[in-house]
Amino acid sequence: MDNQRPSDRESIIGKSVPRSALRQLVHGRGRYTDDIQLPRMLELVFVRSPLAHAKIVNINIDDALRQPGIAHIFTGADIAEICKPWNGEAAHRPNLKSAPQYPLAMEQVTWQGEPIVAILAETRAQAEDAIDHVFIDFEELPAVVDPHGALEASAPLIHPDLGTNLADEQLIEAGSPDEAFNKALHVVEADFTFGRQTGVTLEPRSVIADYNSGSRSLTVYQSHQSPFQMQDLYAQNLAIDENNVRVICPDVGGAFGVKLHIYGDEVAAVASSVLTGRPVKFVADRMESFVSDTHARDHRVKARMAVSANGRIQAFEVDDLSAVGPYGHARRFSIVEGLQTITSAAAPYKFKHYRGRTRIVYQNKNMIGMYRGVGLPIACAVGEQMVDLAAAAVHMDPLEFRRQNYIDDDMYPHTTATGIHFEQLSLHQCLTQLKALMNYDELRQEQQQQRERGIYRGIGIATFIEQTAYGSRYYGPTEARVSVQEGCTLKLEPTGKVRCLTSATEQGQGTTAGIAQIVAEELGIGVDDISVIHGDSGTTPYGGGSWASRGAAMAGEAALKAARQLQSNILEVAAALLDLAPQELTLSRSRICLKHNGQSCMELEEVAKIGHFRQDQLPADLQPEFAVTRSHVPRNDVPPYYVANGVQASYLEVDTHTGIIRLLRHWAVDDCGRILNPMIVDEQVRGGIVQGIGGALLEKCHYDLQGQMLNASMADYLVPMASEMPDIHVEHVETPTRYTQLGAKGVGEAGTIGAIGVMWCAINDALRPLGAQVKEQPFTPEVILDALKQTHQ
Amino acid sequence: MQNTREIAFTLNGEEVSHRVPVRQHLADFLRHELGLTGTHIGCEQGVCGACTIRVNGRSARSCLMLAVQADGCVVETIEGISQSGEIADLQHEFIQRNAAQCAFCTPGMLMTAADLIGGKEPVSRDAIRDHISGNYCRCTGYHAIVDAIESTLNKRLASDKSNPHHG
Amino acid sequence: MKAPLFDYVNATSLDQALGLLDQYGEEARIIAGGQSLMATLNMRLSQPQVLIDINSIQGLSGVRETRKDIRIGALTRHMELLESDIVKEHLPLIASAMPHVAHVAIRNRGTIGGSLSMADPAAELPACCVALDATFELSSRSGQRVVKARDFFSGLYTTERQDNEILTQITIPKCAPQQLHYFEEINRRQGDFAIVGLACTAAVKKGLMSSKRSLKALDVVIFGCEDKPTRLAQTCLHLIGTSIDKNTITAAKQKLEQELNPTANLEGRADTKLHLATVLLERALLSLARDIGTID
Amino acid sequence: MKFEGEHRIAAAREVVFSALNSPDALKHAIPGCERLVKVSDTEMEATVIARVGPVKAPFSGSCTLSNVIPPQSYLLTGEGKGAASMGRCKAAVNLKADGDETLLTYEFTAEVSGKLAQIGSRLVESSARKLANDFFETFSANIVGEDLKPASAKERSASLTIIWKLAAALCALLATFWYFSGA
Repeated sequence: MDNQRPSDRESIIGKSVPRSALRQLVHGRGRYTDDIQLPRMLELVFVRSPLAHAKIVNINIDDALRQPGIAHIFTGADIAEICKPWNGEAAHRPNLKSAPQYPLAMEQVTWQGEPIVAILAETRAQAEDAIDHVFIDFEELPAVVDPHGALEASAPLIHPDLGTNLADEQLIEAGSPDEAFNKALHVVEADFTFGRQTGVTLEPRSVIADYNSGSRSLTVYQSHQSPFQMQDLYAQNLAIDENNVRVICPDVGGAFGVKLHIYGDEVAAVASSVLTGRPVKFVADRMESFVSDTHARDHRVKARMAVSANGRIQAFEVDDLSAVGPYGHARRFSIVEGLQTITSAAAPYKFKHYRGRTRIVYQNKNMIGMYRGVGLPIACAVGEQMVDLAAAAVHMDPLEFRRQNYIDDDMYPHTTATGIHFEQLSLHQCLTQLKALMNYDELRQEQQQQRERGIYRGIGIATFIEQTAYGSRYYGPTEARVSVQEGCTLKLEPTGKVRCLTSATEQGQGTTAGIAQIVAEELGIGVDDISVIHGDSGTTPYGGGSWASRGAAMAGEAALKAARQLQSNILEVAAALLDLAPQELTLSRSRICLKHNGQSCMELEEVAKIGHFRQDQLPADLQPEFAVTRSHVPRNDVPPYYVANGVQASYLEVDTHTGIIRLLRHWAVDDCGRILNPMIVDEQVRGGIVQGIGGALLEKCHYDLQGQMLNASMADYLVPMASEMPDIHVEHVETPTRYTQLGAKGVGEAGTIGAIGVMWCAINDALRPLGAQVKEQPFTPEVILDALKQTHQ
Repeated sequence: MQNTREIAFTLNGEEVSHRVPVRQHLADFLRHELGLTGTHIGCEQGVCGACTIRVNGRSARSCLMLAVQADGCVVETIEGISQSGEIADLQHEFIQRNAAQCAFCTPGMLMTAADLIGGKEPVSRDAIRDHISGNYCRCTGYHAIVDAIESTLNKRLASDKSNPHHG
Repeated sequence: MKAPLFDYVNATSLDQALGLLDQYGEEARIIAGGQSLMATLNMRLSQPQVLIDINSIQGLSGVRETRKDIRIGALTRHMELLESDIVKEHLPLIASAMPHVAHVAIRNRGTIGGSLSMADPAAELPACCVALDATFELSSRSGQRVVKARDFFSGLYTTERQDNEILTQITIPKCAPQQLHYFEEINRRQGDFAIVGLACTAAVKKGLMSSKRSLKALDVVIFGCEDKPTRLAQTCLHLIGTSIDKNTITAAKQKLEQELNPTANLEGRADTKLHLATVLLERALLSLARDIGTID
Repeated sequence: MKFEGEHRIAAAREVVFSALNSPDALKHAIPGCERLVKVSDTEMEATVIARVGPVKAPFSGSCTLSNVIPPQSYLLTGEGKGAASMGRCKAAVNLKADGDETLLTYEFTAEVSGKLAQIGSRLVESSARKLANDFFETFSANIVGEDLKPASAKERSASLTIIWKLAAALCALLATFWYFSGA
């Protein structure tokens, strides 16, 4: 295949081309799920469990049914009659225990916020009016909230059938860690506590289900990252022929993994439409979002690192304990954060001896799922904190310590002691570039001068890696029915314009803009000549959707393949018309040109017109194929993911009297492989960083000992706002993956992965002269003050 | 039982009259009764800013006003100030700088930012950040939004200078 | 969530509003700016029978200057206070507090009367009114009465306003030219309610020599700690008549620790809040000391 | 949430413990109490309309009494239900004679669930403290007041009205957790 780019014009790939999709969005003319109104549509609200753990003794809906505007009320049993439960098991991990989960609670409730009863009414307000008239008798059970407590022999079992609250345990060992620790001159140790966080997409989870009982077909509009996954689920669990199930994801107001999962309330809404034969809308309000959207993190980690006198990391050990709520997320599992933690902590560094253990336990809190970065922010924070402690132990500059211990550039491809495979990283180059960008040496001097004036500023550096675009070698053996291929259909319209149907979905990342750039580049047309259609399982080729920073890498490659095939088909027709060989032609500026000198031969529009309307002018045996579909699946003989990398730095000031942190500057040098659109990538990185800063400084789901979430409103769960966030300087290194023709790796999670770690390092760097150290995230004023107080005792 | 009232107000330059349930907030009324879905609902608590509109020339949270309170008011939404061209340059900068990702916050952000770009003086980045600090954006790092507002204002100020009779 | 059912009356005169209050008693709720009330309604935390909208009543808003006082109509929006030249000149404490009150869209609707009647223990305006010894005019069908701010706030969201009364006007003495003030609050995000805040005013007695300057009057109010703004009477009493130096500051912090009894919440334990209050007190006193020249 | 309190009552311990009252009188003593019914010697049901600032919510509750050791201590368990929320509290009350007076101490724990817990965090504790304190203060004052009166009702011996009063207060307390956290 001809991999050469047309040489007579500038490449569109790699240019900061504005996203055409934004034109409607900035005019308020987007279409999000809640914007859609269907005739005869019912509004659905849920009665949710006020208790974290209880038996449901009785549900009385008689009075509620008599309230104005109420159309139907369904309990768990009603929904279960037509909907099978799902389970977060994984075939390749027979020891992973998980209980079946029903759309609505059946005999017991297992977290505060679990949906129990569905009320359908003409208006949302009327449905809410009826909530007070549903009477549920509970028999309260002791709640499991603390991860350590969950494992105690006396702990109540959340699912007695499983016989334990331990979901899974995983061990990794490489080399001889015990021996290495015993021999080491310096061993540094630390405990870490990571708080619970949640995604807080600005558009809440939303779904409209429209079941046509005549045709037995189901159309679902859903604010989701993977329409195909949901199509499969509705077909499987509601027993509807999959060819009659269509899931449409309109504009999606933020997702971050929150909208990747299967939610009982959303499935109950769909089942309600099947039961009633009417369209049903469910839009989570903000208060229920906090107790029903997937949460993340909530880990306790112990780590130690052995280091030689000359500052070489000898051995590393991580012991992770995480609590994931009462169920494993079906098809995605809830063990991944723990696995990521032990496979990715300190992975950019060369050491031979390693032991990692993760234990995942169930508890009576909202479910933990795949939120931006999954376990990687934890891995990064633990690894980078340990590296800082090790550097301090041998009195080395933390930046130089990193450089010395990074995997060397000549070691690739490289498999780490933790078990990750790196095709090619750019650790050294990123660090060198960062050092220059942030003016590291001068900044250290400034920090020293400020310290002398009693002002405590910290410089943090965090190296991160990001596994992207997980392939079938990862998901296949799980039997989880997760599609990892992506597809693209391109249609050349009679006027020479192109419609692109991609399996990638769009939640604002700009993936579809990048895909348009790829298609434009290959077909020699402008991005405005292409309209991208996405988020519709009924029309676009099958695929996985957008998650795990995979959109550009996977769907981009499919688009590249499709565009090359369409180009070839166009040139074949043009060649016939021009009486030339296709190899002599190329596409440029919407024209057919001679490849050797760029001379224009005919308009693309003319070829398109003839191909569509005047086939009589073509040779008898030529079939113009102006619609092509191509898929991309990562090869089975390469690792099941790509690995992007980067490094972040933060400069901040700690007010040691109040514990308030002021962010002064932030830098990132990121290598996400081939960059399709630098402007989009920059703000992806920045947005990820700000989300990570939110996790580092502000965001925490506070729970009490009874498993009640105490700050489940936007007034009390603090998200980052503009005032406190710094300007963020982003630069890039480009190391394309050789596993694809496109070379993109992925960028969605990069910023978030590094941000908690870089904040942690910077804060402890600021506190180090005072002998204080924070061990618990988020770093609230109280956490900082407590850390300082301990030094006085 | 459903209390309703007849209201009449000016919406995006047009006179509108409508019967509204008194318990309905203005955001729901605009979205679901009038089909102006550019005004988004993110929290219904007045915290996120997605539902920001303009009432009598000042920005306001439409989730914290009853529809019935719009009676007699001049209300402008993202659809109105887009159609009038009032913020065309700001919208252009948002697109050029990718200052919107999922864009659910964007209409509210633009309504809030519109206050800043009509001034006669430059505004610092910190002051821009303060001004939009009641509008939550989960996707961007706010950096591009600040860039877009700053750039729009600077361009307007420069054009005012070169065209002194203009304003 | 959507608000529960209620009725609504747009009152066009104070008499009408007061009449409705008499008629409905505690079943009525006054809506002014609505910036807190609407949120509580949207969360179904209350179900009034009727909302009495006072936004259309003439004469309830605006900032006026008299010879000795500043009179602020209860319906005056936060934004008007923020932009008012009268406030800047004569009520500098309020001028420095206003940028901390919520965000622009909330300030555009929210009113001073609403904020004071709501009596959030972490809000800025109640604390400033207590520090400035403001007086509140409460109107009812039976006439008007005046309550001092220092007596008005009786507890958590609780004031001396009776169900049949409307807070109509706030009167605050003009700041004397030599009067000093300090305002600071600690929060994690701009515009949030304070974890702990401090509002204070002071007056200085001029000694014969500049180094002998001492405090003639001092009022320090801490908010966000107890169930209402806390006036540190004992601490202030201890400081009046002294000039501020390191020793008096240390002693004042100890006094504060005896006088203030914070309640824990998610933003901080009681001891954390107490610590933060001492930090604010120290900063306030250092600022005053710099203003009067007793400390560089 | 857990806290303690202490009140000195100018009445003898036995008087305090056996102080009598009627459900009617109790009903009037508790702000917002609309209904108060004794269903047995150790159980009571109440409906309270709680009001704090802009928040107003109906709440129905029941109280159970256990570990009664006249005249020195008992344990009250209260449970309340409102829309989409539940609450539960326990008060361990101890009476200690101190000359002619009685020292009443209590250890109070409360748990709230559902919507209440979700949004009330900023103020639940301060309101609970205030209510507990207010109740015991009023209660102390009432005991003293009653003690001075010719106690006709007092003759209904072995009544545990004081405990009912406490129980009703606990219901009120549960009810008044309905706070809005402020926006």
